[in-house]
Amino acid sequence: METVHHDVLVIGGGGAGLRAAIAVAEADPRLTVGVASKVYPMRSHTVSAEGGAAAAIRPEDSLDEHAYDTISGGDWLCDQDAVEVFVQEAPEEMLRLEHWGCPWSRNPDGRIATRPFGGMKLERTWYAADKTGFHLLHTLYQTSLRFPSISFHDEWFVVDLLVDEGRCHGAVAIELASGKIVALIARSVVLCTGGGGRVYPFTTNANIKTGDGMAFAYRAGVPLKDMEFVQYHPTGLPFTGILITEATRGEGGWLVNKGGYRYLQDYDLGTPEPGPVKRSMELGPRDRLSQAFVGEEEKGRTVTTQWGEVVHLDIRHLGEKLIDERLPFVRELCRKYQKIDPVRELIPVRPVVHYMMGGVHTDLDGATPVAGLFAAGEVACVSINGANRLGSNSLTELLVFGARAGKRAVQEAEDAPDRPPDAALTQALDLERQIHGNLLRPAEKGERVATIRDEMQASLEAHAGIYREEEGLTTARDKLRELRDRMAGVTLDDTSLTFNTELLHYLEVRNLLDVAEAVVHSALNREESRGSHQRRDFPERDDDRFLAHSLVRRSSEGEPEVELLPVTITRWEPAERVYGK
Amino acid sequence: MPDTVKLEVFRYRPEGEGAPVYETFEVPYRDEWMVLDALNHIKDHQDGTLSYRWACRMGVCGSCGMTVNGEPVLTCATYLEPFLPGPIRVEPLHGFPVIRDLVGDLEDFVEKLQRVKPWIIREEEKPTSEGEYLQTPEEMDAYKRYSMCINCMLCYAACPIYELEPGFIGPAAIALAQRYNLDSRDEGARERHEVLAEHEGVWSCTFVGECSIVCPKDVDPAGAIQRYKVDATLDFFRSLVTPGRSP
Amino acid sequence: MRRARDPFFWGLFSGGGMLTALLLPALFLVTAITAPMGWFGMTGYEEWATLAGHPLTRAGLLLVAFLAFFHAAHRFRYTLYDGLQLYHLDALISIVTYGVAAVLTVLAAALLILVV
Amino acid sequence: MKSQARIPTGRISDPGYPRASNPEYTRHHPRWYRRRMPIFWWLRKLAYTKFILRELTSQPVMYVTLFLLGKMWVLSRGPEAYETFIQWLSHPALLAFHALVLAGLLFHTVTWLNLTPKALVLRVAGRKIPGWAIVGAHYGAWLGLSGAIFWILAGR
Repeated sequence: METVHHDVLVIGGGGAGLRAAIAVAEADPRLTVGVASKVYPMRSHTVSAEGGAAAAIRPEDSLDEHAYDTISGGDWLCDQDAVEVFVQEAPEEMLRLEHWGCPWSRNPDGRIATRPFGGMKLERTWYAADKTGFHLLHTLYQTSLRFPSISFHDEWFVVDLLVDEGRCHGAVAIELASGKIVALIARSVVLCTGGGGRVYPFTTNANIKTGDGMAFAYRAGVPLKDMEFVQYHPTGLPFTGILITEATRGEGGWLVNKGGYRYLQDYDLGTPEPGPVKRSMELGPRDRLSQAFVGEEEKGRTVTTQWGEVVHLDIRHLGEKLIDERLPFVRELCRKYQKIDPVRELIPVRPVVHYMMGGVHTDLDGATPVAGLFAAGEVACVSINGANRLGSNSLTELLVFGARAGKRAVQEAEDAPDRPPDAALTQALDLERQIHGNLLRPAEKGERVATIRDEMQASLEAHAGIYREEEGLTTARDKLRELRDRMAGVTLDDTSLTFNTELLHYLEVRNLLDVAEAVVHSALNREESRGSHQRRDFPERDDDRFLAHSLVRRSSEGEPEVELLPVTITRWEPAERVYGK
Repeated sequence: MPDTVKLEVFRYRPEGEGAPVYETFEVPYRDEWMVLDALNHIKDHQDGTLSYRWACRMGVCGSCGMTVNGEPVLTCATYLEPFLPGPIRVEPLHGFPVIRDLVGDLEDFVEKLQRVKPWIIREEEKPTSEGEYLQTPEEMDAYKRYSMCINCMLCYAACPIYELEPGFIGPAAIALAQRYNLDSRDEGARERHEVLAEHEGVWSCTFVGECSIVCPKDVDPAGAIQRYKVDATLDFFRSLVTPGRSP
Repeated sequence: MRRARDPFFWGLFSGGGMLTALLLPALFLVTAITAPMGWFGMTGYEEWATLAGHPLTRAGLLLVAFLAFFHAAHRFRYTLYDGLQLYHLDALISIVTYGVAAVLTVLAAALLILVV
Repeated sequence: MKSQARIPTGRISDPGYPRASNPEYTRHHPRWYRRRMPIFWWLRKLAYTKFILRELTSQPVMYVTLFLLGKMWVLSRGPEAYETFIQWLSHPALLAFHALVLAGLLFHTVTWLNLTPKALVLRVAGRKIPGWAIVGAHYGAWLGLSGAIFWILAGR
């Protein structure tokens, strides 16, 4: 079996992964960094982020204000020490990106421009029109090409981590082009594989968002934290699930129901004004807005279309000039994918799975309980997002914590043993045997992997959506057990070694099932309603029992076990979330 | 409106028969379906061996470029409807070696991209503590268009010169070099000139112009290349009349 | 030197392209079509000869000829090179195309300076 | 490190490039398939055909330049020679051919002027001049010069 050695291995080539790789290269150019990514880095899902990235730089803003908005937005489930680090390092990280060439939109005087965003009291969202993620990712990727110590394994799919006696020694990957299985040996490993929105059928997430890193960590015994918190973005295009950025509302867009009524006023989100009012109405947090949609649906005030129920996003009053200048991508997406022009027509939207607040349990440096293993970005849960992430915090998060994890991984690489134990290599050989020997052997036709995926997604949508209750969650739990058993009977049409995307998808679905299991078990355990986790059978927030993170890990019997970990409170005592006042 | 539509898909199985073949699939027709949706239907329900790339399905990741009825397109942004009644021919992008089915090998582009140094080059870097480099909206406008490239490779596929002369740096990489050359924060134009002024840089281009036509993001690489030729030529003739200046 | 070749010939090509695009259609229309057809004025030999004898005419035509020859040579070189995929013959094609342009320019100069 | 980790580039010039004709499939080195560009590639798409026609306008340009020089030479040979030349030019076959040449020239002019905004980016007082204005200015110049040529050579 071929082995490739790096000092630091970064898994995932999105925003967090590239930021981490650059951090390593800058900290110590003698260390070699390998970036293994299942897609070319510029394809990573960071590319799809639209609205912007938050950092307090305006003179009237303050770090405390950013921290408070984040913590209250997260329904007091954020670790406040993490949030403090986050808001403090945010401006410098964002400026660094500017120095690397990111085309942030500017004011006429040449300074960085900011725009309002949901749940934020001040304008602190930096933006590059409405393609912020795209520009951020390409800036990071192009900048990373500068460093000779970074080498890329593009289109290498990591199958699993190599963990022995509480230390991570690397990972096993398939080079897609050849089907070759390679052990990537490293002194420290940074997981930056993003979230797993594809456990749901209707999501803004790319096809590649299959929770791989979460599943690797979970299988390696690392707990996943707060997995029940899945964010629904209130404005996705029906049928495709394509995201229509919150910036549409930041610039002054309205959400209206069947009768053209700005219904958010009925959901304790303030009173309508013609212009955007921060922390009010359409600029409320995403969880509350998505829940309001369900309320409208139940009252029969949504619009029925061939793609299901929708409400309308109205940006016509913003005018063509502003839309073309600040929201050109929204216009492009609406025209291409919905065949409407938002300058003249209403945009049909509905809530859509967008982001996972939960993820691999880490400390403030991205370190997991397994030595030598770090995580940053959506795959990780540091946690700054609590029960509901504020829009424009995620791009900043991947910069801040990508950089921190990278720097910490450098220290770890210096302390790590010189060569991995034989046990790790044996593990790698086992995986090779499993894939080449079992999965790629022609077999009698069994089930298709797509069937398993579709049933999993349907179950999660039905039972672990915006509103949940015990009965449904139990059904989903049982369904997932059944699907896990049925995975053994799945066969592949494709037994080729060359660019075998069916094998890839099989491994992805295996990861998705693990992530789905973590989501459902954590949701079952949390008998309260908080942020994006709303239980019909427990409609109130319960700070006495659940002002705590859920940690789910797989027991030795293979069943998930959920325990609670208290939230870190520094300066902001839990209080009621108030919007629109 | 038909119930189904036929797709003729280019199949190349490096481990099977030698030559590529076209395989016909019949898929349900739906108004809102893109070509990519039809391919996904084949993959999920008919033939799991079909290989192709896709990710964001919103036209920004650049993965799903293929040749549909002869034209390079993003399949996630190309409706089935205009091709009715079919059959619709789906092939990999021209100009790239085919690894399998609809998957081309893009390593060549990645190497070329790195060669044109697509990053900010400065003699002195300002510390972040001193804030941002000021850049007015007009200054940003000078390079903004070229920064919109999603590396989808449609321009390479449309460029006959790239297919004829694989050494050509190519439209997207040159546009991205210009994206930095024209950025007011950058001072690296001279270093990039080393690569761009080679024959395989801008001079291979004969301005077919198709790269700009097929570009889904309106980047206009053809314009970037011609501008560079004009500037390089003016520099050259200026250096002839001004001794001591090197082109 | 290799570096200098491309901008040099491209400069001549584009200068020639612009000049011929702006001037040749009208010049050709008048000299090759309307004059023999007698459609407009100035069909007589005397008037033509006077104009042809003017030094400005000759200087201008020499410039047009020089740039047009190199424009055409450059384009034709690439037509052969890419259109017919004759990469291995690039050196030969270049020598022939630019060589022909150079010889024709010298002949044009001889004609315009010595003969006319 | 890099070369070791990466798959061969797949360029034909790369000695590591596995030829499509290579009958042997090695377990870890897939064979890439490279489609050969046909010799008549410019017939594959209408846009390419237009491109090659545009490039072939070099021949009308060449011809017309030689024609103009030829006319100068004829003028130097005296009135009889000129008269013969004019007779010869009036032959319908030659007129038809010249009409075709003129069409080629016009194609050159139109394609050339249409592409000007790609190569020229002009700014006046910080504002970019739009492409249509650049094209428009060039067409204006063309019409003006053509008018002047007409006026000098045929206007009296």
